[in-house]
Amino acid sequence: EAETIRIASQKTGTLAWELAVIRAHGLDKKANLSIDVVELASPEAGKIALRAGNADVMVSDWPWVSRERSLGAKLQFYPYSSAIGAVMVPAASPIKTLADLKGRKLAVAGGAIDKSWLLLQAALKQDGIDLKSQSTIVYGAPPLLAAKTQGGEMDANLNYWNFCAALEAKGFRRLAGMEDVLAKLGSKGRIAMIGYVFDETWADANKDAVARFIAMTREAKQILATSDTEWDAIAPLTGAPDAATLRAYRDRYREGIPRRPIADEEADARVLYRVLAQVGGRELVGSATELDPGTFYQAIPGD
Amino acid sequence: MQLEVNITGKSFENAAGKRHDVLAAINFTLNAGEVGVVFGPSGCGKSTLLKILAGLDHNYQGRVVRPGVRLGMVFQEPRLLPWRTVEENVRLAAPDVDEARIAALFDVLELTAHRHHFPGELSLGLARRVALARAFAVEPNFLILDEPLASLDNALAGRLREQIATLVASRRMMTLFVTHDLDDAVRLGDRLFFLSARPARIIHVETIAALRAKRSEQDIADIKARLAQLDLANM
Amino acid sequence: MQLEVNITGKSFENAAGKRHDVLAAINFTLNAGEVGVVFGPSGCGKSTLLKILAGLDHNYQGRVVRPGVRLGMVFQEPRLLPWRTVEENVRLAAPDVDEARIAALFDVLELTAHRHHFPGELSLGLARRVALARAFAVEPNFLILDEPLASLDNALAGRLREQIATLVASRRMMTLFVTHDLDDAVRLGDRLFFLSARPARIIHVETIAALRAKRSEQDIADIKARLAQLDLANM
Amino acid sequence: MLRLVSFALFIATWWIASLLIGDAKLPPPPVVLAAMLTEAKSGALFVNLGATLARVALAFTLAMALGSAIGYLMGRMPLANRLGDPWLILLLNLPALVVIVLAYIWAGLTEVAAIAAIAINKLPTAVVTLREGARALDPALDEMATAFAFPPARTFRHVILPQLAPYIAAAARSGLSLVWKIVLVAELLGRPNGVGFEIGVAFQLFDIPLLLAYSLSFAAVVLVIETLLVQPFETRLSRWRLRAA
Amino acid sequence: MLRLVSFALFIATWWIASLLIGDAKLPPPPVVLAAMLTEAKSGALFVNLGATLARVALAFTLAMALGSAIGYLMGRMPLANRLGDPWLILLLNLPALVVIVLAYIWAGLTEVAAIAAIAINKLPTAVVTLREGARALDPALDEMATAFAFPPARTFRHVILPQLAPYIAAAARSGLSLVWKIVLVAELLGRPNGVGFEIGVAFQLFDIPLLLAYSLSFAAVVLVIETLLVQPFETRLSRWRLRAA
Ligand SMILES: Nc1ncnc2c1ncn2[C@@H]1O[C@H](COP(=O)(O)OP(=O)(O)OP(=O)(O)O)[C@@H](O)[C@H]1O
Ligand SMILES: Nc1ncnc2c1ncn2[C@@H]1O[C@H](COP(=O)(O)OP(=O)(O)OP(=O)(O)O)[C@@H](O)[C@H]1O
Ligand SMILES: [Mg+2]
Ligand SMILES: [Mg+2]
Repeated sequence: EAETIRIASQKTGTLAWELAVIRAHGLDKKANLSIDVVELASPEAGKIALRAGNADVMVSDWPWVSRERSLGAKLQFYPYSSAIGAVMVPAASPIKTLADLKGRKLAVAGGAIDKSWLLLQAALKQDGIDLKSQSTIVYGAPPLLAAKTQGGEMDANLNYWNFCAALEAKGFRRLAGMEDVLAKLGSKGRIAMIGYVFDETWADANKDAVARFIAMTREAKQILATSDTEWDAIAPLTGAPDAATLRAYRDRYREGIPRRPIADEEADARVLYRVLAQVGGRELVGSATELDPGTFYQAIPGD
Repeated sequence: MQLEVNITGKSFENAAGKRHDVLAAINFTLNAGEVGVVFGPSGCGKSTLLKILAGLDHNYQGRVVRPGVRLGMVFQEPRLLPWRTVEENVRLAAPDVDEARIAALFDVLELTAHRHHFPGELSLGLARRVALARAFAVEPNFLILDEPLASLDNALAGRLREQIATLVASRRMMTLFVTHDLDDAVRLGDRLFFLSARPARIIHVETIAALRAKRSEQDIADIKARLAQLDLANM
Repeated sequence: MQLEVNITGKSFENAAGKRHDVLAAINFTLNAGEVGVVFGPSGCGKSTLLKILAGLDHNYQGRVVRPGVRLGMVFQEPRLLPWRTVEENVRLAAPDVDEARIAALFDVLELTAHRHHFPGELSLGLARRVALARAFAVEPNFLILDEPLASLDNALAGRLREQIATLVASRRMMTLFVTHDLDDAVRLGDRLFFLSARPARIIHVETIAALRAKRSEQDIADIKARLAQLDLANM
Repeated sequence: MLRLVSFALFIATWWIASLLIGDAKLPPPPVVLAAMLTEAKSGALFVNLGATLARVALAFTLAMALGSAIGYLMGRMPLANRLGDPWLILLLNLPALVVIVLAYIWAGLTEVAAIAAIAINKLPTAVVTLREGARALDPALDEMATAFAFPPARTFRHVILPQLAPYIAAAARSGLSLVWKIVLVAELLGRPNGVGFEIGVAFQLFDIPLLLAYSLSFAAVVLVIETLLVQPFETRLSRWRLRAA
Repeated sequence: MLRLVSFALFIATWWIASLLIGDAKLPPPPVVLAAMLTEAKSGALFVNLGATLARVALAFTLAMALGSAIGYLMGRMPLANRLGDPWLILLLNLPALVVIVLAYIWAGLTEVAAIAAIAINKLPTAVVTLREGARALDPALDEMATAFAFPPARTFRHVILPQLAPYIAAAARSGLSLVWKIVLVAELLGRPNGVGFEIGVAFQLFDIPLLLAYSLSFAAVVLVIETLLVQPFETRLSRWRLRAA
């Protein structure tokens, strides 16, 4: 009897790609799981699904999980991807380093509390640059800002990795990925900001199923990491308009597959949490100043 | 079946909040088969009185006992439903009326050509006639008419007067009507209530003993002459 | 200043799309200082005619030449603005009227107590008087009255008749009014137009030579008697 | 006829605008039509349109019925109005997003929650409009109905309803458009299909032709319903109004 | 007085509901109040409320003025109506998201684009409501105004406007609520401040108390404006209506 796991997935998100691979290769049957996909159209919808009890697993970031824990909702996090935002500029742009962003018009996707944006601010603060006040910041919806950047209305765009990949394919230059500033902020490696999020009690009750689920997704990631033909199969899902974009998606996706031990992830998270708390303030992290100790899910064998 | 009226007062509060006395003491009774006529200066409170008697206004001092009867009413304005045709207006008030009766009514009231017109397509006189048709069609036991013959030409008014007389004679019903025409009052009424200016009270009651059908032109002229001599300022 | 009327036809199309002829040929002229009276059976087209003459309806066959004059009009219904007080209703139509004139008008029409009332708080007779006050207040050169004295008591109606006569005498204005009361017509009119049933045409014109102010009760009775002899079915 | 001309004019304006502004900013009609056809061929257009229409129909009916009843009561009974008014204003001014999120959290990501949330968003605007209508009712006709002892049902149908008709028409038209705006948010946040879902996807992919294809398909459906059903019905109902001379 | 009772009732209902459903699904009043106070102390509440109110006021005024004028014309002139109607239906049924996205694409991520987009969303509902109002105008009063040679301004102010008043009231109330729903989307998609922006943030964090704090603050502002300004004004304007006997 296969156990059922309900996953909230954004139709255009990378999770949907992996799920397609899982289905195509029958990985779910192999893991003796029945995967129930709750398909949704916007990133925030997953949180509703989890809170409403319509999904067991969704994808979000650990700062949010820690915040929720401090407010009483015992959620847990397991790394899913280290792909993270990047700053894109037009190929011919005079902007060569992040410090050059000073005095420019920078479009920031995801609003004032976007993780990449907070990291960028923290990094530049060390160089004595207060980007928020020293340049023109335009907040907006990610797809809209990507289009605006492409239209030449912005000097630079800090956006989610998939929109950056699309811009890259259009000939934009990757000024810096946020993974590049992590070291400067005290992180030992490329941390996975994004992960599976689920309820602690649910996970405790379904330890074995969770372990099989994680193993299954790793397998799917492995397939996507090694097989190029697999990408042609999922191409329609990505919405990539051309081969170049698909290639950019593929490369960035592969880079983002997390491979570090969970303990390392958690250690880095603890460091970065303090940084984020400092820049993002109360709004982002709530009253807690330290990463909530139970944030990371530790019960996967071999981690 | 009898209408007992013991009103001690009625006043309105206007938009500015000031009190406006309309009726003072009004006491009378009216029996089935009788026609009462209310006669009084413009604005004295006649329509207000009729509305109280019709049970449309309960906000007065005093007491009115009216038997639970079928009411037919002609308001001072036609009050037709603009979105229903002439015929529909009549049939909505009198759902049980049969085709023959409607046809007869429309014939007397010269409405046959307008049966399927909407009220907005009627002249005021036509609309008032529809209101009359509606009140007659319900076959009332209690008929209230607020200036039923205003805005009609004399020939038609004469015929309608006869029609009302026939109706009253054919059924033992109570009838109460307002008019400014002494001639109408004397020809149709059994008891004439003369009201004072606002706040209205009854200043004279004239009871006509002669049966309606038997009143000669001479009787009528006599009564009119006598009433003219009383100092009822408002005839 | 003269009104020339040459209407050859007027018809309405009703909601069902059927044509409804209302006016046939109507030809007459009316001079300044003259009072024309329109007399005809209910629903024959009198109000329709008045609306055409007032320039409110241009959709007819024929031609009407009317001097560009100040018009005062009393519709068959009061047509007051329900959201404006009695005084505001008059002043909106006659912004230049002075306080003394308004006070005098309200006095004659017995409206003084109702100056600040809204139309919904008036009796029909009161509302009709406000409509009269409005028409008089504009100091018109052309006065159109559609049954101005209906729904008023006889005493008041008599006084208003005199008021209209005074007004007409004081200014050389054209006046046209509709009535169903032969007495009113003969007392006030210079020329009486008798209309047929719908579609209306003029079946008789009675010109009264005697000056209005000099008509004795005897003259009036004579004219009425003569008119009664003519077979004008609709008096 | 005139409607066709007007429609042609619209297409022409759009086309010219897209030529002036550039394809990227406003795709021309054929491109959008192509997107529409692709979706139609795959059947996705009809599935999504059907799902959304079903939700719209349900939520709209619910909100109109309930909203009209409440609005009528509030317009006629001053007490009900004074009690209900603060609630009404609150409900009017709650963001759609908040209502939808709360509904989903309480009732799960279910069809019932979505429809209830949409109906709750629309409800107060119907109340507000019908309340004005009920306040403007003519007391003279009411008296007439009482005098002739009309039973309540007859009074309602023949005396009240025709007076409320223009208010109902206004509430229905603007209400349909509101429901349609909100169903999209509801679908975006918690339904796995429908036009709102597809528009969300199209927005994430920034596929403007697809965005327009779905939006205009719905508008077209409403246009057809209006032309073939609502307007002839309205014309019939308002026959009694005098045409201007 | 009654309003206060009604308000207290609302708070009580909310509190009890939150006790029954659980804090996580519906935060009780004190929690939301605390969130409100925190935001108020930092000043953020007022800055955002101010920004949103300014946008709402501008877009609302624009849409009401233009919408009323167009609606009036369409109600009075059958030709204008037949020409404009398909456009109207189209505009009514364009999703807010699409209009806002297109406006941002064409006019940049500017204040002007945001306000224009909001106004365009609200415009057609005002048109639809005022059109019904214009259709229901009484021709008898029009004739009266013509007979007495009222100049156009006087006719408009004293004859037309009072007849349109209930329709304007309905359009304004439901319109304000629509504008408020849409300004949030506009701020969410492309403005750096405002209640919508904050609600977006609260939504990303899934911070329900904060979400409610901002929503209810705005509703409270509207409630105060209604109670102190709009309703006394309305009462004055409708003095002429007869109270039911
Ligand atoms: N708007 C309209 N549409 C269709 N028919 C109309 C319209 N207005 C008036 N009529 C018809 O025209 C005829 C004449 O109407 P009009 O109002 O002129 O009569 P009238 O002579 O003034 O009658 P009354 O003495 O009853 O006031 C009537 O038969 C009426 O049904
Ligand atoms: N709803 C109301 N509010 C305030 N005052 C009113 C109201 N209805 C009537 N009145 C006043 O009551 C008085 C009597 O009105 P009513 O309609 O009974 O008069 P009436 O005798 O029928 O006059 P008419 O012969 O002119 O029809 C009038 O002075 C009028 O101003
Ligand atoms: Mg009366
Ligand atoms: Mg007439």
